Amino acid sequence: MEALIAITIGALTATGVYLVLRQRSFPVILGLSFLSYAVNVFIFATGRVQTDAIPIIGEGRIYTDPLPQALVLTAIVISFGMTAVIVIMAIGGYLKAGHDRVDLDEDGR
Amino acid sequence: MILPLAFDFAIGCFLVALLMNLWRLFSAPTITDRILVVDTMTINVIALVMLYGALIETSLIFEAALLLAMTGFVATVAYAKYLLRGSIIE
Amino acid sequence: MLRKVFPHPYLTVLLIAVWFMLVNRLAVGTAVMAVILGTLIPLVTAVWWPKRPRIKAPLALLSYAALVVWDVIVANFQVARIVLFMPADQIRSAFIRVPVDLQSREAITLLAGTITMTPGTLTADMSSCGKALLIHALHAPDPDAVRDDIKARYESRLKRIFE
Amino acid sequence: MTLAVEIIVSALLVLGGIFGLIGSYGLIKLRDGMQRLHAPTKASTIGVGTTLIGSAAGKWLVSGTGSTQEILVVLFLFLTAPLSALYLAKTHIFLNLDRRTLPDPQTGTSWATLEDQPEA
Amino acid sequence: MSHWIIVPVALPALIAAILILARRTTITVQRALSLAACIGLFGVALALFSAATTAPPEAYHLGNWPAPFGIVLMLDRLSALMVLLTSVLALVVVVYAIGADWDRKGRHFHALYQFQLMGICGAFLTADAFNLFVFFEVLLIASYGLMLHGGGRDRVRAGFQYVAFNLIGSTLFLFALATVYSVTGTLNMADLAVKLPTLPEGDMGLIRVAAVMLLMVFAIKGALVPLHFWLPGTYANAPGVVAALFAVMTKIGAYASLRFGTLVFPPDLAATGGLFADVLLPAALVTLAVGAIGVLGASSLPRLAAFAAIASMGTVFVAISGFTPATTAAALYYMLHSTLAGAALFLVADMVVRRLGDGALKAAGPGAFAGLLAALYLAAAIGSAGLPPLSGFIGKLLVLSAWSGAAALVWTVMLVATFLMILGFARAGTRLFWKSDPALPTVPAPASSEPFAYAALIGLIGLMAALTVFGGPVTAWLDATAAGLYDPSAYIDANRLYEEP
Amino acid sequence: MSLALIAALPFLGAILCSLAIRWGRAACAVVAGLVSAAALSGILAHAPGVLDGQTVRTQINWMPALGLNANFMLDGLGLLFAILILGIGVLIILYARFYLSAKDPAGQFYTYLMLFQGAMLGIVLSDNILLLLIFWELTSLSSFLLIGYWKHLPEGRQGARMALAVTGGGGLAMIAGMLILGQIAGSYDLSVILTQKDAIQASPLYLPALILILLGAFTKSAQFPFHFWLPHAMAAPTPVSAYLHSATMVKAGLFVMARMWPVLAGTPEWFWIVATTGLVTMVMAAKIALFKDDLKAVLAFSTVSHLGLITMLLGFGTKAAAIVAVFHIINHATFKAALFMLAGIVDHEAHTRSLRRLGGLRTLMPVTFALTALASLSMAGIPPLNGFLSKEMMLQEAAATVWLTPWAMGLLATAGALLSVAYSFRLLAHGFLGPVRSDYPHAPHDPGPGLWLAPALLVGLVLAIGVAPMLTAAWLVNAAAGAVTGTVVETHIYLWHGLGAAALWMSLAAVGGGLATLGLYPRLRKAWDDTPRPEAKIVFDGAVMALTGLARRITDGLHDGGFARMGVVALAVIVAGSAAAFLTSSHAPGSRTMLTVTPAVAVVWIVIMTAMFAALRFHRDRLFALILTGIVGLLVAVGFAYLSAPDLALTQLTVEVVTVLLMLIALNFLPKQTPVESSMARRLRDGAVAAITGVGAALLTFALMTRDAAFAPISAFHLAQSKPGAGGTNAVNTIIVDFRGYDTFGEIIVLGIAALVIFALTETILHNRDAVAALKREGRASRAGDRQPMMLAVATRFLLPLTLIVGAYLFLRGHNLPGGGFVAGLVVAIAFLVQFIGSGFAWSQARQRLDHHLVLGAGVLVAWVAGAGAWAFGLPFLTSGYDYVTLWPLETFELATAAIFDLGVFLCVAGAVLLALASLSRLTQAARDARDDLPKGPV
Ligand code: NA
Ligand code: NA
Repeated sequence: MEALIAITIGALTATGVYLVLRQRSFPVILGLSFLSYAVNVFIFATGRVQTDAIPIIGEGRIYTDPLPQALVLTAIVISFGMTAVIVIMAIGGYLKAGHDRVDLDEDGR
Repeated sequence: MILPLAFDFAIGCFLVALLMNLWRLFSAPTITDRILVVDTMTINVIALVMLYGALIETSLIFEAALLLAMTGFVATVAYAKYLLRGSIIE
Repeated sequence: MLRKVFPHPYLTVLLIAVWFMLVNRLAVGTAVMAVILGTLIPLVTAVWWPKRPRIKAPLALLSYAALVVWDVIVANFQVARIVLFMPADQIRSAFIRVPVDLQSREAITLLAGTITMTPGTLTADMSSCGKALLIHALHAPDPDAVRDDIKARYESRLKRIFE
Repeated sequence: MTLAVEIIVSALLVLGGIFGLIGSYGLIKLRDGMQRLHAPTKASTIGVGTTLIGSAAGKWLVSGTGSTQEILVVLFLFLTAPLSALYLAKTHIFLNLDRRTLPDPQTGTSWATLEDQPEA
Repeated sequence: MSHWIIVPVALPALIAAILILARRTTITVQRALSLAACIGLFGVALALFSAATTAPPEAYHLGNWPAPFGIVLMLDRLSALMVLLTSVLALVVVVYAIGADWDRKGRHFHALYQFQLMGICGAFLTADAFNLFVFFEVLLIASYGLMLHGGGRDRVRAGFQYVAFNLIGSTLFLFALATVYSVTGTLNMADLAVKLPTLPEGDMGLIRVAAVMLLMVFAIKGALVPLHFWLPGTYANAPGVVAALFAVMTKIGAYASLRFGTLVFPPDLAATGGLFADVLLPAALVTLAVGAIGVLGASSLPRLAAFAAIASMGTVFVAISGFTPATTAAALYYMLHSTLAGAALFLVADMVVRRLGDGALKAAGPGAFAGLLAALYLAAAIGSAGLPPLSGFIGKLLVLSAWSGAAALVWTVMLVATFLMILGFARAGTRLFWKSDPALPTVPAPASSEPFAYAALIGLIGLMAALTVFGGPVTAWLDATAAGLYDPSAYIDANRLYEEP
Repeated sequence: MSLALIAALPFLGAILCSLAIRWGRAACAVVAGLVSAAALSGILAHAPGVLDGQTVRTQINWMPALGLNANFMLDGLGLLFAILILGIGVLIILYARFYLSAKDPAGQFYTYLMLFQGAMLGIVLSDNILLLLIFWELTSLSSFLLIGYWKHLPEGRQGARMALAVTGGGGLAMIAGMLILGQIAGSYDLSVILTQKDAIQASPLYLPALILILLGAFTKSAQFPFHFWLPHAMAAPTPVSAYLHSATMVKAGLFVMARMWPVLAGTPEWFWIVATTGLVTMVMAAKIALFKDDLKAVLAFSTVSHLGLITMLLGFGTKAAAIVAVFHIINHATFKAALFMLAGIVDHEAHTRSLRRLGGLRTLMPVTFALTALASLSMAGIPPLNGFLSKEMMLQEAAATVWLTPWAMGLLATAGALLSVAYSFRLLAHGFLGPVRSDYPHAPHDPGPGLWLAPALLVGLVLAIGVAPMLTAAWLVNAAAGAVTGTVVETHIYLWHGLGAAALWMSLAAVGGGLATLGLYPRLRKAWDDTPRPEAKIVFDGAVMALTGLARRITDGLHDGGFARMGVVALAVIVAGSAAAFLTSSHAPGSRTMLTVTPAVAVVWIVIMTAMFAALRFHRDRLFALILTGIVGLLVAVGFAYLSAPDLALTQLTVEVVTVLLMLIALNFLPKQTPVESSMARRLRDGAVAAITGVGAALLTFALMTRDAAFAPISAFHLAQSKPGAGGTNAVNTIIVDFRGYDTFGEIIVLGIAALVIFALTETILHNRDAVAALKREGRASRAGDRQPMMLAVATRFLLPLTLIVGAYLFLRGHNLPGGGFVAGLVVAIAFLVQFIGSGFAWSQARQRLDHHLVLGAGVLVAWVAGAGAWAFGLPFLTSGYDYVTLWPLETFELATAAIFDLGVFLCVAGAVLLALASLSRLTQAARDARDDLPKGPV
């Protein structure tokens, strides 16, 4: 299981990185989404995983570490806010420039 | 006695269904089909989640199933509306 | 007065029921909360449901629901048979036009939904005026029969409930 | 728990699983886009419904506590399935279908999906 | 327990919330609120500063949970200093923004501004590694809004890169924090400082990975080459007034490097040892060089200011990478200075851009500039290049003298970079302010004399002068601060780890 | 008067001058003059003591930690320079009053001049080398302003930049040198350093320090090969040239050499570097001066040459030579300042300074001629003028010095003197003698005394020192030379040393040779003009241009605005850095037992991996890529649910669907396909970077997951205290709203800010004409009919209350079971979004009674109040309390203040999500709107 999760995180990261390195805003945003999946799962996973150990007191005998979960919650929310902002920026940039390339040209850089 | 077997069978069915969905996702001739596949996938996943919840005897992941149903519906409608009208909110 | 407090009494009842199902625990606290929410939510959302339907025959609605559930269960086996055993080239699909006599938007919606949920047929579209439904039947060697069946079995009942 | 009840519950689970499978299989087997719409909106929904009711019953049998939450999920799925199907059908009609294959609505208006939009 | 420690976070948050609710009120009301908040923040920062000067470090246990289980804010000399610096800059910049009417050019300027301050102050005050991430995000997202404020030709597209790159940085930050937690089981910085020296050898490799990743995160914030690529486009395209406020944002990267490099991963820690220093010094030298070359090669005043900001971060990091009390004190002095100088330069650039429509380094039409603006440019340039009589020179002397010893390379790079910057600033200034092109139409006199904007700018210059004149007490204060960083026992004790608060 | 005050006076004067301009040019000049005079009198008041061998000191501790203190001292050397700086300063101020034209901004001039004067005075009065460095760089800066004073002249700007580059650059080298020196000596105070000769000269860092300090001195004093800036600084107004290039700026380098002479001089290194540089400069510059036509250029190169002479003398390292150097500093200042001013008068009157256009001024400008003649003759070293005295002494010292061979130094020194004679005579002959011409640009005649008074006074000194050196100058030379050499100096200066003196013959040879040279001038000039030489300005400009161009290319090349470059570099650095950090340390593999993989897990894993690779493969089809991303997100949520994290699953699901809505809205305005535009090489590069990063992440994950934490995780406390401490059984929720509620406070503010940013940017877009036009183009795409299908519209009537009750459910139970304010807020937001989709934006907005801003702001406020409420109980921010309440007929239930905080979270999230999506939807409205007016309604 751990190996599968590690591979998944690796693949999510690689997918995210590859898409982030594309030249248009939309794939970059998708790439960032993948990166945020990757890191969310990473935070979660590095708290070690357990099945049937929901950290709700009284529900079981063992509880998985709740702290990484709380951290992931924060991370999910924050990355959602960031995604929302970058999405509107992609729209604004496209409407103003007439193209959706992410590289800045001579004037803008 | 037979109940665990039945659980396993049901889970197995939905897993196979999920793999079929995966196959169809890529062989789908149109984007409409793809959305349909995703919708179906969501339904199958709901079944799996609820079966797993019953198996570990917890009601704590019921909300997940409920929200899966809700978000799956919203997403399907949104994808379709996007294809129909471009803007999903107008 | 009562109308102002309970703009949608059926909705209130439904919400109370849903609350109990959600909480999954019979207790006084649950009931209190259910009543509070069952009252508050319809109040808050009243503006989003401006012309609420009048249900003339609530009991008929229940029997309609039972009918549909039954149809869904039974007819599902037909679809299963078609999908599993009928060779693809023998499936006779058809688009069927179903004229609608219902007036209430809620009733039309319910009809369309019923058509979809009962196996073999699916509401694919509606005319822009709302006077006809476009139905797709998975396997309908006799489209007219399907149309008549829908009108007789569902539409007439709905008409009694809503109009 | 009596064997009979266990058998019924098991049967529900098995049936649900089969219906779920049929829904997804139909997606692959059926040739026409409109036909494919039928399979999951019905079979899968029914499949998941049967399964959930079965598992709720199973849970009740095992732990003695009843659960109504599964029913809610099923209700929600039943409520939304026709809407998803309608939207997908409209998309299919708009994007993939030859409009001449459709019957005329005979209401003096066109099918809503194919209606010409004034602002377009 | 002093509740004042939370006020630099709570006050801007409250005012921002009120500003959101009061968004339909007149601009005057919004300005009054925002200005009052900045003045209040300054007052509180001053009080905290004096408290930190006279008393040992103090902890604020949020939610009244014992450390390390809850989140702890720490007021020590360093955090008090950074909050004070932030509040001073905030006050100056808000006056400028009001004076130059910047806040009218888009929506929610003041709310975003206050949130920005909240984020910055929160980052300086927190003693919890994950909470640092949260406040990084607060300040970043507010900075996105401010950066986009008022629209602009390439602003949105430059902003996209800024956001996207910072999202990569945030992802990295999370990877690092999760690694830290996974290895040590804690997030409190003091707790980490206590635990890491006893870390089993088998875990050292992983904690080193975390340390490097954290350092990279801070390097991104601090615009350290080669993680600086986001800065030129962002700062050059941001509204000048916002870029001026951003002068303190890069310092957060420097601050965090310093904090982690002395508290969590101090030079004598077995696991990481000289890791921070080894990574930072070469990167800082290259940063300084890249910044200085950029100043010389810049084609517009905002871009020049952006590269000057990079160069200043290079200098700051050169000093930080020494990781001795002397170099640290020099780093702190230079941080203070370069924040003021950078802000001044961006404000001058903003004045020029608003006067001419762009800041291209070419002759303008007759009548473009009054003597005052040229004089202010001169002062800002002197400050940025590090020439006397402003504080940059003192700062450079401090860094150079603290880096004595095996420092030939450091000295060479710093002095050559200064030389290039002198050339660059002189070239830019003579082209822009001395040369005028009679073939161009006369630039009409500005509609408003903008007394507040000029007052803000002159205030910044005055602060740099004050930093010079009062260099004695300032350096003495900073020496004590730096000494405290290398003896963090008081800081750790103040956390009262594992005790009931 | 305290030395610090004296040093401050000129700066005070600068401020006064900038203020006094409103009372007129004269007022400025008077202020500047009075301040200079006051400073001079302050210095002179100390003179008796200093001449007695005392050193006056003022010490102010400034930055003791750095060793930078405002310590001033006045010794003989300082006295000499201070008198020169202030005395000539007063004369220049007088002269400039009449020289500058009405349209020159006099206020600026005097301000800059006083700044410069202050900087110079600071250098010579500093008792601390760091303080000296400050003043040193200030001279560079203020001279930059003075040289570029006539901003409209390109030569002025270029000259100023060149001077700044060379002298400022040299100053930077000097900083390094001085710092080394101070560190060898253990102090930056001159009074300490000057006692450390042995330590300094024995240090291995002596040579670097020497070279660096000399770089500063040579550049400032325009020594070869840094001499080229000085002639170009002549673009400055003549008073500036007269001041900077006779008495002050260029002498600063000499001052430092003289100042450091006691500890730096006397070594072979010093001798070879300094004497040689001085010698070469002297001869070479004199030769160039001979062939310049511009009066000021002649004077400029002459200055360089004389500075070389003095440098050479200092380089000899002998006491006698040092005395001569000091003496010549005085002499050169007097005649050269006078000559510059006189050249300015000629320029002022004839409107030209070219020797080719002048001639015959002798009769037209007799006063000017007389003064020029005396000063020039002094420059040429003709008795009985002061230039003669020091030149004789110089030749004497040169003759006695062994440089390569016993006679080479003498010969070359004589050559320098010869050339000096030649250009001095040429200046007189070609400028003033000869026939009167008819083609001057402006009819020249003697100006009023305002202009010639200052040079006349100086020429008077030239004569007086020449005739009675012992009376007029020896005391000052003694004091200064005493300070330089650190010994008591009793010099004896005579006009006549007797026939046995080698200098006499060398002098005679120089004069004779000089006259002969002048006789041969036309031929020599032709040869000079025919010889190609590198023009210093062109070389320098070329170098600066090349440097600037290179800087531009490097800068623009590095920062080309490419985003992928940033990413690739950053990722490469991150991965390489992490790998290096890992590989240079020890690592023990973990030993946790791993979970087994069930078939269900395997299947879900296959689906997730396939979807991911498909997203890579099909990313150009944006909608499909979005769908695939959604599948990954969905399955990640399922994974969370499976691995005991229901709260995460709920959050991930709801966030996911809102993100999908957001992305669909965005995709509507963006291109639907991504074109193929990356080269295969680039794709391979990106793929490699991606793969390596992914492998790194996977390895790190695996290493971490298979081991336990080295120390007991703090979350044990959270689990233990969740119920008794925070009053909730859901440990994740109690962490979110209580243990780490402060994180959540920050997090909801992030979300709130995001919404504000989106709102603000939408407004900006909607107010941008181009953007709105583009929106309308996008809005004209072909669309299906049926904007709001009846079925959905009706269903949403029903779905809204149903979803709201689910939201309420999730909110109320969150503290104890999965759920909470965040998820509830999202669910409620989704409920309203479904209304937007089903019933239309306008319809829904019209029914929205609460402004989204209001909800958002109220949320932040509620969370804030929940946090700050604890203050009322003297508890820290966000301290929560809870209690159990029994209220018949209900069961005992719990009331927690954390719920108020959670309510804030709920409101903030719902408000933010709705504000964000409503803002985006307004773009759609604008796209549809045929008219230009913006959609109204509460947002
Ligand atoms: Na569905
Ligand atoms: Na049907």
